[in-house]
Amino acid sequence: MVPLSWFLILAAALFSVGLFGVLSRRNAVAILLGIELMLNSVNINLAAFWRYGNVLEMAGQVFAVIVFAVAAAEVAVGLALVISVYRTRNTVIADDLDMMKW
Amino acid sequence: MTTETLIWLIPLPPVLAFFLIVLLTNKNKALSHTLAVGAALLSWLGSMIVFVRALGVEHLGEHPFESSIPWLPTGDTWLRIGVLVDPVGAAVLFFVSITIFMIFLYSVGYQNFGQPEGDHDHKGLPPHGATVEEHGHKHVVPSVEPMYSRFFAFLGLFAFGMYVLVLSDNLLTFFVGWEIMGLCSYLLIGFWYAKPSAREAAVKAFMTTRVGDVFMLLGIAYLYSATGTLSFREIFSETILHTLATVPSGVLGLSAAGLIGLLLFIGTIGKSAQFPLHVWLPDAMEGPTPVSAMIHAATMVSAGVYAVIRMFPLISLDAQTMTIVAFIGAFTALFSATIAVAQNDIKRVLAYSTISQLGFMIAALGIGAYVAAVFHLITHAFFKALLFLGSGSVIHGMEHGVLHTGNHKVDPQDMFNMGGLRRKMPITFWTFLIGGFALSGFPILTAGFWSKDEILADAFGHGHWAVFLTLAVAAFLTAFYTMRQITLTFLGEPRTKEAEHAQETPWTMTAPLVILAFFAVTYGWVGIPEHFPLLGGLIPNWFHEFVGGTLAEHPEAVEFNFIPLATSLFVALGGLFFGWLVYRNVNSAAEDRLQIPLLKNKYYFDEIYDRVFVKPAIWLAETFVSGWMDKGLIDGILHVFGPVTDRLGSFIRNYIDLPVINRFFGDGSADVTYWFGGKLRAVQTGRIQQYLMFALAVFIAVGAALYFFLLA
Amino acid sequence: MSFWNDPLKVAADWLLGIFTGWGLPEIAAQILIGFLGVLLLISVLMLLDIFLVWVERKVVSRFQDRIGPNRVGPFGLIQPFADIIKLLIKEDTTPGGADKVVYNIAPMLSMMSVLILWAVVPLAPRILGVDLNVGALYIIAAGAIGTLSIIMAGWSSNNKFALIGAFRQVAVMVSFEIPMLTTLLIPTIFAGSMGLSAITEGQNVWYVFLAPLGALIFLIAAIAELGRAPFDMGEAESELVSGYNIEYSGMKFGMFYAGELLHAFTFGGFWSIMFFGGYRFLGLEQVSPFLAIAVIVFKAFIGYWIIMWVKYTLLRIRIDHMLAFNWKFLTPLAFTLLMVIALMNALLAGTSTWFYVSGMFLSNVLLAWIAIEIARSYSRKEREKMEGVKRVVEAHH
Amino acid sequence: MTGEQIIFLAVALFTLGSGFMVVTTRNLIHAALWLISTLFGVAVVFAILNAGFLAVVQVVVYIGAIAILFIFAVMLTRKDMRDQGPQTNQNWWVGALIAVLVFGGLVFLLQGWNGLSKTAADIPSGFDAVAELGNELVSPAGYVLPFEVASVLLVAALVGAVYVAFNRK
Repeated sequence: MVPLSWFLILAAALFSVGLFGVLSRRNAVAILLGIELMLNSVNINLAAFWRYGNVLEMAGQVFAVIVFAVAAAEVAVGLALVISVYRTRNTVIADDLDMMKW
Repeated sequence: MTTETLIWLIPLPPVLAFFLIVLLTNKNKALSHTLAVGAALLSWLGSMIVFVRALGVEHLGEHPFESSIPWLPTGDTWLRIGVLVDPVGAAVLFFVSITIFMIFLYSVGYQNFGQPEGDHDHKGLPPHGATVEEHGHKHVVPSVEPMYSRFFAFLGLFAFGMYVLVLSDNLLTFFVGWEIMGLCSYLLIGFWYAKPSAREAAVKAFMTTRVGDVFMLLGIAYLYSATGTLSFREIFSETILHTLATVPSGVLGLSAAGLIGLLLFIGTIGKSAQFPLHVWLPDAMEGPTPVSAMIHAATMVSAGVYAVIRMFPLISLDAQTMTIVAFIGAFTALFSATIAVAQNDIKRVLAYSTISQLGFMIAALGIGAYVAAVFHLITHAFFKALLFLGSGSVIHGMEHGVLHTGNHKVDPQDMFNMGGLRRKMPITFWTFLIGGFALSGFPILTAGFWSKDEILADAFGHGHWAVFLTLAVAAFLTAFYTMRQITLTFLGEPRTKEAEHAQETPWTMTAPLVILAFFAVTYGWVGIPEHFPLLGGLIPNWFHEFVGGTLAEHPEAVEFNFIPLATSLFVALGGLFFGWLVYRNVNSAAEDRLQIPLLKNKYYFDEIYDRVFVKPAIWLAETFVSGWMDKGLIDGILHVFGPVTDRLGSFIRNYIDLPVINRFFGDGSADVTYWFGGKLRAVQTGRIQQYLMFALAVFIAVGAALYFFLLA
Repeated sequence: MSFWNDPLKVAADWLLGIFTGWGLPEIAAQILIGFLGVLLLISVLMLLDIFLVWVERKVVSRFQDRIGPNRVGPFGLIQPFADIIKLLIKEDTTPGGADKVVYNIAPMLSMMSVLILWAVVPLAPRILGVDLNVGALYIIAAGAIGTLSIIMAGWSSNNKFALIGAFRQVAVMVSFEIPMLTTLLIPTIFAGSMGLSAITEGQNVWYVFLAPLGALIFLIAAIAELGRAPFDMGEAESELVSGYNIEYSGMKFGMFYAGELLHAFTFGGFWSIMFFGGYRFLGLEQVSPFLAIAVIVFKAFIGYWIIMWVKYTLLRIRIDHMLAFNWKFLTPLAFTLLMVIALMNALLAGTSTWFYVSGMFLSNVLLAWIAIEIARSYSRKEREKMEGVKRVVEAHH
Repeated sequence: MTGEQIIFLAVALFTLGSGFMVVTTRNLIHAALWLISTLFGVAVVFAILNAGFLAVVQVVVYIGAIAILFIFAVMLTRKDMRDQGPQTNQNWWVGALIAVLVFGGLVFLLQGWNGLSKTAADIPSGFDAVAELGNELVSPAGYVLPFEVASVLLVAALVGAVYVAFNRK
């Protein structure tokens, strides 16, 4: 039997990997990819807590489903923004989009 | 469907009609009025079902139809809203639903549905008539109202407010309905907003009632803070009433109940146009003639009386408040009856008579005649609605005549321009006659007699002599000016060409008249006192039993006494007779000897208010505050201060500011900040990822620190 | 319990006996048997696939008034094998600048996405890979992998036609997934489960009689999902010269081709499972599991034949029309239908079967009529607009 | 070490490895494809956790829609399909440090938690997680409010995405 800790560590590792992607990739789309990884790690946690807690209480799965919806919404809006930025600025490199500085 | 569910549904159709008309169907006149009238019909049906079911319940007063839901959380408790139909509610619901339905139906005809568009009608002005060609020659016919659909939308919203008010089980939704009606009243009075007089009347009505509403809101707030609830049934529980009656309020030596009752009653004064806030009601007649007038006569103004009726257990706790109520009511009854005698506008007479009759009810409540007040409220609603619709019909007929002759200088509302209309408009005449006799209290036959008689009997029986005498005189005047009106309008010969060419109105207008006339006669029979000679006991005094059941202690019917009966017989018949006698040969306003300036100008109340409130306010603002205080006093002082401070300032500037503050603190700190800013601005890269990194780094550092210092 | 009543279990028990006799631990033996079962199923499917090539060619030639393959073997039955040999000995080319790994994975994914569908197909009572309780969703999930394979193929080929074809095809597939998923929920409502065997068992009355409109929408969405004419956006020989698989040759192309044929056949099977009772036909499935398999294969062939009939009869639709058709007509219609069916199901619950069926049927017909009327009035308006423009232009001349 | 644990470790390694490729690979299309394989791994993790519905939805929503959208977006936002230059910014080492710190901190926190080595109870027989999930999502006593909020969010995102990405000429 797999102990709960394995799932949690997997989720933590996946979260960190995603975080690294968010912090260090240049391309805005790649940053969104990192965010997807982070959301997935959250879902692993939710499903694991559902399975290892009271199975009859569906909160974990319910919120995993809601995270799916949030992820879909986030991707739709995020990518729309990226495309819109690309149209006006002709770049999707996050570092080049630095108009909002001193 | 359970009765409770049905009650919840009653207010809905009109408000749905309102939104549908406003949002969707306002281009289509037929669809709009079908929606509105259909909604009124549905609500009426629902009300009738509720009423019939209410009749079938034994002791409805102890366990009425009620249901409520939690609405707003307020800390630990909930503001609950709900519906309640107890005997009073059922009786009021009965007449409200009928009259509302009648208004809707009547409006179809009054706003000239089916007539052609006007030649040069504008939105915001009454229709001026349209020219049509028929059989080769042109003539002018009434034209359809340009804002027809909007009118029905407003009516729908109004009906919603009225139903909410009647059906609510707590002061909160009661007040919501109250304010919705206030808004609709404003909108309907100012319906022809391009007419300056209508615009001003709307503002006047809104502002005047607002004075009352503010006090009412204060009363509600006080009540809520004192008891923690706004539900009628909970407030009227014995413990709460007892507490309220014994706790002193600290104002004027009144008990809490007395003060709350007084504040709520001020709201009623505004809504029901009692002295001294009565001034708005006659001006409200600027609205589309009979309909908004009727709202302000039969339905909405009754809401004020209904409020007192609802809060009667609370208000009756304090004798002082009751005295004030009785005084205001009786005084208003007499006072406005005297004004009505000298008015020439057919609608204004009725408006003052409404104020007067509402005064009767208030006075009845003030002397504790609860059942009599409810009884008069209902009978009055029927016959006053009838009279107003009748007057609207008369005006409509006269407008027909005006359009025919083309002489637009003739005022179709002035009674001295009428005369002899009984032959032109027979249905209107007979129904108006019934309504007028009911208003005068014509013995035995009419409903007004029974209810008015009961008020007088109560006043006499409980020994309120002053009230009794005042009301008796007022009743005499009522009969007098009613007969004056009938005589001037319908009897004799036509005094103008327009009156000769008046026409009977269409069925949508006359049908409501007939229906209301039926009730104006028969409704009185449900409340014949038991010991009345000959008639008493033939029909049981159902009304007293039914409505009296609302109160925790059933009010006893007063002993029968011949003195009030004789009084009411005398004042009614005498007033009618004198009215006819005096006015049968009067042909113009100049011949009317009662046109004394004091009465004609309504005791100069508008002028007094203008002098006492409006002018002083303007004077205070313009002359006193602006001229004397600001320009004279304050500027003068400033002019003294100016040079002194100037010298002081230059000293401080030259010897303290410049060297110490500026050089050292000012520039010094700015330099430091500038230097830091220059160093730190490198942090503001505009790069989102770097910001995120900073945030996370700080988060990790702070989180770790917290963890180790606080938890470990 | 004999072999003829429950062949899968008898065979599994027999194999288990043999393997444990060899000294294998039981769990390993179970896994081995599972693998063998998968292998058997896939082999049968691949054989069937070869046969499907012949069927397709024969049918299309009949539609086009010719005879079709008739030289190699009786009725040309050996023809597909000749085709395979040809594909195998062709040169396996990879275009320059192609993304090699992705380029090679794509055809495999394409084939795989079809094969994994069969894991949930109930061939007969108790004969199915796995009785997944989210079977209907599983179909969509497998379709997602098919989508992936197409975009991978189109992108990695380093060819404009391929990329455009893939874009179009993926846009279509992603869009038509929605009405498809919605119509898959209709049998789910009736059966109260997303499991395919539960849906099959629930069809005492075929669901096509309860939701004819649903069956029709499912068919349309399935054809779009398959990328066959009239919705063959991805290939579009006449404009994109074969679209996303333009650069593929040899057996890699063969896998796309075979995958497409098997996909079509599979969706014929799903259509029959969802709306035509699956392996159930007049109680034949109770007689023998083999008869049940025959029934479902027969029904799948009928579905396949209908899909072919559509393909070889209708013209290709333009891509924007097609997406507009989906988003503005099919998807709202499917949603409305789902709501109507859920409502009717709740309203008619507990009534007699006859009443229930006729009520459902009539509500479907009514909805279809309303939808067509709306579409017709809309297109009339559009046409008038166009004609008005034409008239203006003519007036100018 | 049981068979289940071996499977889990394999899947976890596969998932993490793919995830690592997502954030490090230079070619963005490849990154998106690696994301897909990560998502597959997560789907298998869901399956191991007996959350079959989540696993299938993961494939439908993430792979069928989100990943495809990503590939579209990558293709739409580049002038040529090849990637030149480094794909990470110059502060990537700070990001790596923070990521490692976060991971270390999470593991450190997990260590002190006593529910860590908990094992799962058996799923009661006859318990249909999908049906139960459906009931919970729409029952007023359950999670109908979050469900409705999520649907509103989706509609808002739909409208917002169309508005933002719409090409106003």
